[in-house]
Amino acid sequence: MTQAFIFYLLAGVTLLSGLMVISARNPVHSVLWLILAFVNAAGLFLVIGAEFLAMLLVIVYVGAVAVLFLFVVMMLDIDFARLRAGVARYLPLGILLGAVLLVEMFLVAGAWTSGAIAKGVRAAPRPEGLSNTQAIGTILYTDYVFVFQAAGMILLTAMVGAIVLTHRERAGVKRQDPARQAARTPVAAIAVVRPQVGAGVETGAGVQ
Amino acid sequence: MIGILVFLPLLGFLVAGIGNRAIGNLAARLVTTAALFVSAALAWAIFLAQLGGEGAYTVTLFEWFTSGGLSVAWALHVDMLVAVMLVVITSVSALVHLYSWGYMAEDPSQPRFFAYLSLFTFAMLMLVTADSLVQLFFGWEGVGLASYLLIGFWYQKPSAWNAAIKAFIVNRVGDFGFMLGMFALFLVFGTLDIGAILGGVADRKGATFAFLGSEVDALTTIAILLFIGAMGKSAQLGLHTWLPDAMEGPTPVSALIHAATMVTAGVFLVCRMSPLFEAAPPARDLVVWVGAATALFAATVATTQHDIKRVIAYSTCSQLGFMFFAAGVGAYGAAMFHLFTHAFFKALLFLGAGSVIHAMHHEQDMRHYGALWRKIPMTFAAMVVGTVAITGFFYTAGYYSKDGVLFAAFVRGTEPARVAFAVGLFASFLTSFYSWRLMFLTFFGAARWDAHHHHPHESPPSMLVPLALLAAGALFAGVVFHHGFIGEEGFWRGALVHDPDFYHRLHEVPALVHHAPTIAMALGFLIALRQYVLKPGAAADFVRTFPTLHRFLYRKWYFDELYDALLVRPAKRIGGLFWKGGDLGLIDRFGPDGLSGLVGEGAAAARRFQSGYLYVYAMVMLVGLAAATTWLVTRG
Amino acid sequence: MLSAMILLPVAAALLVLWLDDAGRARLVALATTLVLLAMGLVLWAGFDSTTAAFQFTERHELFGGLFSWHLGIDGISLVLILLSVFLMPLCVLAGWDSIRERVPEYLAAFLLMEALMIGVFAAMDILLFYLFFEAGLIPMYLIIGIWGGKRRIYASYKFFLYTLLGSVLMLLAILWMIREAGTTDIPALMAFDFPAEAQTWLWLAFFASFAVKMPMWPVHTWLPDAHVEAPTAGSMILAGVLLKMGGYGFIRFSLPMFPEASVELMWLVFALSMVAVVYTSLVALAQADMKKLIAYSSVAHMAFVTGGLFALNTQGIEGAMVVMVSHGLVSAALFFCVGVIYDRLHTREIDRYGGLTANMPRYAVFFLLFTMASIALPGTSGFVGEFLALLGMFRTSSWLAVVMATGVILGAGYMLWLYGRVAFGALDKDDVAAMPDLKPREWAVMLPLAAGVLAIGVYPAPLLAPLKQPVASLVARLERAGPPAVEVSRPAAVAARARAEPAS
Amino acid sequence: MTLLQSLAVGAPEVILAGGICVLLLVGAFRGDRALEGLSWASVLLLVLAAVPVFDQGAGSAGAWGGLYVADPLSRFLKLLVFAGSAAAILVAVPFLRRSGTGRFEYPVLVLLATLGMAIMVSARSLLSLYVGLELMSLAAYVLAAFHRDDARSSEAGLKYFALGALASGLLLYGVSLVYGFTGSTGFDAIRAAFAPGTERNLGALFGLVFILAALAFKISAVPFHMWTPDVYEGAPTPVVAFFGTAPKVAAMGLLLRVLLDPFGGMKADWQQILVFMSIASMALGAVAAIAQTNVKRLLAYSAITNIGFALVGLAAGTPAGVSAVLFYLLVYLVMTLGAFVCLMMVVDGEGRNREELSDLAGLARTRPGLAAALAIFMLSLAGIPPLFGFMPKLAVLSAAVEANLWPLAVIGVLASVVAAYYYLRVVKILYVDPPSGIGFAPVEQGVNPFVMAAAAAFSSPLGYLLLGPLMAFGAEAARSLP
Amino acid sequence: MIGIGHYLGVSAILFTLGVLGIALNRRNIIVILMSVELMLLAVNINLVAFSVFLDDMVGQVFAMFVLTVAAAEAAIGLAILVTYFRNRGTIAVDDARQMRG
Repeated sequence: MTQAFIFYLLAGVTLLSGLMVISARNPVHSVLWLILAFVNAAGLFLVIGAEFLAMLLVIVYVGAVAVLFLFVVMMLDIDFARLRAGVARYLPLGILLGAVLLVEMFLVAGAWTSGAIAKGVRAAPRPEGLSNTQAIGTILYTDYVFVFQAAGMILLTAMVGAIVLTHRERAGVKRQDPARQAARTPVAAIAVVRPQVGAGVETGAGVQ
Repeated sequence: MIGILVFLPLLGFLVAGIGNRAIGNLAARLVTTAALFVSAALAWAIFLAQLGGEGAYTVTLFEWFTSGGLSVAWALHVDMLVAVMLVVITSVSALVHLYSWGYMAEDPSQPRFFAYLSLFTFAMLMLVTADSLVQLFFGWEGVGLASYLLIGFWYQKPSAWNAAIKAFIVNRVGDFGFMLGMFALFLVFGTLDIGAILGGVADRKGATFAFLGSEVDALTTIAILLFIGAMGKSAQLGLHTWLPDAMEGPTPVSALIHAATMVTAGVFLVCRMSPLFEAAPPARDLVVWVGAATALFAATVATTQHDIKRVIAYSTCSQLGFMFFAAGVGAYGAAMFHLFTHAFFKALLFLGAGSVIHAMHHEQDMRHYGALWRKIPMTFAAMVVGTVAITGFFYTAGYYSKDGVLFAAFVRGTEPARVAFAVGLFASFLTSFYSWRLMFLTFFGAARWDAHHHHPHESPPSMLVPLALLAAGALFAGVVFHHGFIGEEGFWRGALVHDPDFYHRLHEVPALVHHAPTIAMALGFLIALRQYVLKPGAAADFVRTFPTLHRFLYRKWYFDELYDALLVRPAKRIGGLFWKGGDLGLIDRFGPDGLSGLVGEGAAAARRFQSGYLYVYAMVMLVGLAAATTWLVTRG
Repeated sequence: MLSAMILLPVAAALLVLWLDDAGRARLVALATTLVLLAMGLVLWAGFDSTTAAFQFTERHELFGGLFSWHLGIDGISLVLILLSVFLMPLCVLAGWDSIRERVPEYLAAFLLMEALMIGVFAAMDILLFYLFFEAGLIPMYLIIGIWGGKRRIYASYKFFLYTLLGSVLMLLAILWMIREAGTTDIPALMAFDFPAEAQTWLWLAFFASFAVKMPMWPVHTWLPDAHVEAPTAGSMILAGVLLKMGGYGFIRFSLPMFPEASVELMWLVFALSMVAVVYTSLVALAQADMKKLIAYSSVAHMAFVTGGLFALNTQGIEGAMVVMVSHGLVSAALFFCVGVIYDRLHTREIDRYGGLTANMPRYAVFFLLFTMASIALPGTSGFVGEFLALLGMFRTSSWLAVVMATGVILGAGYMLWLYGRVAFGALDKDDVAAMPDLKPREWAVMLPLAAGVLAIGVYPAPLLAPLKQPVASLVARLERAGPPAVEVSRPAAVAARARAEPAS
Repeated sequence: MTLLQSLAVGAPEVILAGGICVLLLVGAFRGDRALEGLSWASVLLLVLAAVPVFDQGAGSAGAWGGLYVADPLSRFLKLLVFAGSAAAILVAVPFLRRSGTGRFEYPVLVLLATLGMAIMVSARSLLSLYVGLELMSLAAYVLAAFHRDDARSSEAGLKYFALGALASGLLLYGVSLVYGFTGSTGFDAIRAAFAPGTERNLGALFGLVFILAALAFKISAVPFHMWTPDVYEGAPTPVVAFFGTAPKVAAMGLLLRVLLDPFGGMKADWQQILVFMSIASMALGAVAAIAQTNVKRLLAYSAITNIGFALVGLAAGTPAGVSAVLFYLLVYLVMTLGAFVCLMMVVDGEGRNREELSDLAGLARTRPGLAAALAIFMLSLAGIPPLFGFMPKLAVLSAAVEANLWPLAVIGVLASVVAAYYYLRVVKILYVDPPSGIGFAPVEQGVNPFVMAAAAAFSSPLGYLLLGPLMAFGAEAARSLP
Repeated sequence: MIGIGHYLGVSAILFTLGVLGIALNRRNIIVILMSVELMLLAVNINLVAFSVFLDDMVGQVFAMFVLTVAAAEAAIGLAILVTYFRNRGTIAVDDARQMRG
């Protein structure tokens, strides 16, 4: 009973937050609603017994992703007044589509039984006696090391991508370059000029 | 010999045609005329040999084409019938060539003219010597081509080339029947060799085949189809409209082609295929009807025309009608005889008319003639000979041949034959009337020409010699040959259906019948004399009294107008309609252009739909997804 | 030999492009086409007319077994190849002076066309055939599009897409046939008995392609546009050879491979042919543009081909073949005739001309000859073909022959009217009067065409000889499908029936 | 299976991954000057990675605990992908330099995407499939926005990303359903769940549709194609050249594998969907391209049409169909690459790339070789005989006819006629129209003309000479699918 | 114990919300990115629920990778967004239609 109450509470808040994420006018609010949704979803994971993922969700999502969102929203300095509170022209169509999909997904989900699935097909049955975290840990670096490495490449891609797209060397900003400083020699720095009498010296001639 | 005869004119054509201006007028004239005279001599030799009983023979040159069961060769066939035609063709042609030396003397393109004349002669010779219907058709179309070229010789005149086109196309209508006739012949006989066909006729009496949805008698159908071809070439009623217009060509052409030779090709065809026609009585009846109708129609029209050549042209048309109904009643010999004599006196009349025209500087309207007999006496004499011959004055050629035709119709005695006899008689009367009308208007009465502009002068000898020779023919051909052509002995030797008994009965007609043609001729002469010489103005009174009748006749029974309204103009209008309305308005509009327009609109719509809005794109994806899932769920 | 005939012009085309010099390009192109003509004559000389089998066959498995480079000719192919190689040097000559822009590309396109035409007629593999058949569209598209007249863009698209649309359906049919018969070999497919119900569909698919190519009414409307806009030589080759590919297709595929369907659907071909003859002849009468008129006349003539082919008897098919060859020469010649005066006055409007006999007599003679050949005057090539075709049609259906024969009348009408308005009449226009007569180059084009037209008209035996055996075996094959024919009831039979009827 | 064995079987990916890290380091130190060097090094790396692919023979070997397989299909696709990527890296250099985006990350990102594709085509589990697909996609998003100072490029990246993320959401949801309803993410287990005789598993089918939608997005099949024209137009041309080739091949190959291997038992259910997508793609691509004025947009619609054609073979679902699709991909890759290389060589006197159709007017007079090549690619893409592009179309149509998919075949050929119009339009603009008056830069030196000429020769009738080996190659790969 | 249907239901609704967040949004591109996160969250709920009810760890491992990839995706998405904003000065969805047709 308690479990059911907690589930309904968490689920309700998750869904409500989700709705607010997409309907809030202010993106900052949206991010905050998103955080709330994640936290509640983490709660749902706890309820069902996936504590490792629950923690991961909070740490990765709330701690990193959502904050990243918030950071970007702030950084972009968006003129919120310009963001009209318009709903798409296709709202009725969209809602209809959503309803259709939802009904069908319910229909399908309602038909689920574990009975039809033989134990044998399971790739990684939950090891007896291990905690959720331990169970994940045992297979993550063994059976799924390939995927794990590939996920690493994905993160590398994300890193390279983010740098490529947003990192720029600003012209006019003076940076310190120790190597260059160290390599500087008097020969390179000074130019000895011997002008003819009366000819004078042009400014900067020979001087870098 | 026959080969040389046929191909000499071709040689002349090639020399004069290719040499053209390079070899000059004189060379062209000499070569072609010489070739023709040689041919004519050969033709007479062949004719005499046939008379002497040489019999029919065929010279095969080489294969033309074969396909399946059909095999056609180039071959030259000679028998009595062909020999007669050879004589007519080469003689008249040679004389016309000669005549043209003078008549065309001032024309700038004489080599072309002589080349055409020779080409025509060659084609005509190929026609008559044909051993297969296909080769006959070759000649048939060849003479059509030459006729087209010669009618349009003075191509600068729109009337000339329009007449040329008309001649060709009206002939094509006839050819349409001819070709279908050949196809049916091949279907029924499995060959197009004339000899083989005629030999097989007996075998196929009563055979039938499906034609245009109904089962028809084979031989009758074939005969009718072939006769349609003959109608076109011989200007029979319905398909006659081209012949008067053909007078746009130079007069020697009219004499050669549109009087003596080409137009008689239809008669020749019927005679050549006489066993076939004999086996198809309904077709023969049709021939009689058409021939009689033409004889009458053309004669009536001839009485009102003003153009001297048109009068003679209608006269020709009328005489061809005589020949046809002669053939139709089974008197093929009489038909050929009339053809033979007609060639002489009609060529004579045309050449005489040409001489008049030459004298009057190409004025052809008789209303501007008059009192010419003193100015051009030789021509006048020749014309008189021609006129007495055509009207059938005693012992002239026409006397024998026309009477033969009329008597044959009488003797045959079937219903169409009797009608034909009556009509023929009336037409004889009209013939006499219009022929003399022509003579009187041209040579007698007051001079209606402007003396300042016209200085009538007699023609040069090159023109008079042919006139003289033809006049001799017109006078004596009948007397000399009537025993042969419509006699009782074996003149034809099987070249056409010839029943000696039938001809024997010609001499036994009742006296009234026997004298009827003569009476008709005399009556015609007298009325003409009264109207145009004794009481000038009587003709005008007649016109005032019966204006409708006169206009009806003068406008040639409104055939041209009828065809124009029914066929020519609708064809062009329908053509335009099919083009603008059909091709452009329907097929293109709803076909390629319509489809491409539709695709273009689709493209524009697709472009609009690709609006750039992210949410539209997402929505489209969702629609696709929802459609797929829904399909899966509802599929069960 | 055949491979060489296909590859040589391709190589020459590349050479011409590489030379990139108008003068030398012309010489190379002319020399190449003449060599091909000589090779064609060698083929003819070495051809064995006593057999229906394919000759000069060669087969190379170049395409991984999917299909093969398989060439060979029978009499039908031979005749059409001869036509192609005969016309090509004349086409090169026809554009000798009048094409001044981008000459190497122009000649290369023509040389490619020649290779593809020979390929079409020599292919013994159905996919190879399709490749050549379709490939011809590209050079022709460029010829019309680049060197064409004012509306060339429209015309070239219409030409391309129309014909492509027809032939893609054929492609599907080909694929089905390959699946069913398990071979791409044309002789093997000709010997294969396709199930009767499938034949109908296959026949219709092939018909879609060939009917457009021919073209038959009502899918003919691309032709007038293409002809009018194409340069002279383009029209010549289009009318001379390309249209024949449709007829060739019928005779090579539709008839022998689907005989039952051909018999079943011959009424469709007949109906369309009859409509075409009357309809397009009347439309031709209404034209003010010379090329358009001749283009419409082509449609009418092609109706004789379809009618003759589907008469399904020897005369019909042989006649159709001769009509094709004859029309190849005559229409090419007529388009050249138009080109000659177009080069001088730059208009195709009939009414702008008149009286040309006076200042261009030699031209007028040739024009007359080809006009007469077009209206099938005996003694010219047109007659032999149309006569045989009509004779064949009459043996199958008198209605067909009667309606088609009206084309003979109407054809004379529009052609003579055209000729009259151009060559006859008073020479009262100064610019027309200033036009000079034929130049030597034009003579060089006119003379061979005229010789060909007359030679076939007077002595077509050498042309017909190679056709005999293939046509005979084709007719034998069609006999099995029981084609209808007009029966002649002989008297004995009539009598027998009369006796039998009262008894029953 | 030991780690060592897995490393050996998965050597191409291992080499790539290692190489990428090295190149990245080199790039980080050497900076953008290293672009050329890195590009060539990347090509070398791809060649190195291809060596084990060749080395593995004809058999089929699993690795990494059943997540990975090296079979003929994966080898075929990998070779294609590597070749496409190598070409996309090589031909890009001059363009990137001209447009001021000559950054060393370009080859690295392409390599990362290639690695993703390699993983993807060797996937034997939904998990590796997902990871590979995401690796490819993420790199692709970045590449689309690579020209970061160009608003169009950014917008392209944004759209691609947003819709791509939606697609991957769909994919994941589908994966989760399949996992839940079959109890596994491994292909063999999934296949077993659909063995003949088992009950129709609607949940898993549902999942399949979601997965199908995501993969259809990657190959830009209608109605999941909407991103394509915008991204093609906005993204830098070499990037589009890359998008149009390797990822399409990889995604299509993956689709083949997914549909025929794990979900092969549900053919009756997915076939109709594919037929619809195929028809819609062919028709829409053909029609919508007609009104385009930008060459890249035109090529986008061309891609949609051609993918529709490739789907014809897949919809047939027969071995012949699969081998036809593979053959199609191979030829399509070359033709598309060639077309883009041509486009990249259309540079005006000021060094700007010209990408409007009207800019190409009369190119045949000023740059005959380039125009000829572009015309060959266009006609080949249109599938007009005798160009080589006709052959793959023939192959897929043949497969459709054999499977009696007549509506598909008929609509396919009709669409190809409509499509022929716009391809011809390009040819018309090149050859018929009067020159646009743009002073074009002199003929480019370097590797691009060679790539162009080679691709043109391949797409021309000369390609037929390779027909046998290529078809055999495709058929061999097709045999690894049940 | 709460039945799996509940979890699947929550997941479905959340997923639909995410989808609609993308498909109906014409204001703000950032919200699109957040909607993607919602969808992935829904997927994760699904995976975890199935994993638990199937008594199988793969689902949770998968969910973990989904989280990882989602983080990378967010990073790249935001990077692109930043670039876009720098170029255009707006993040309104309606304005992102420079390319169309």
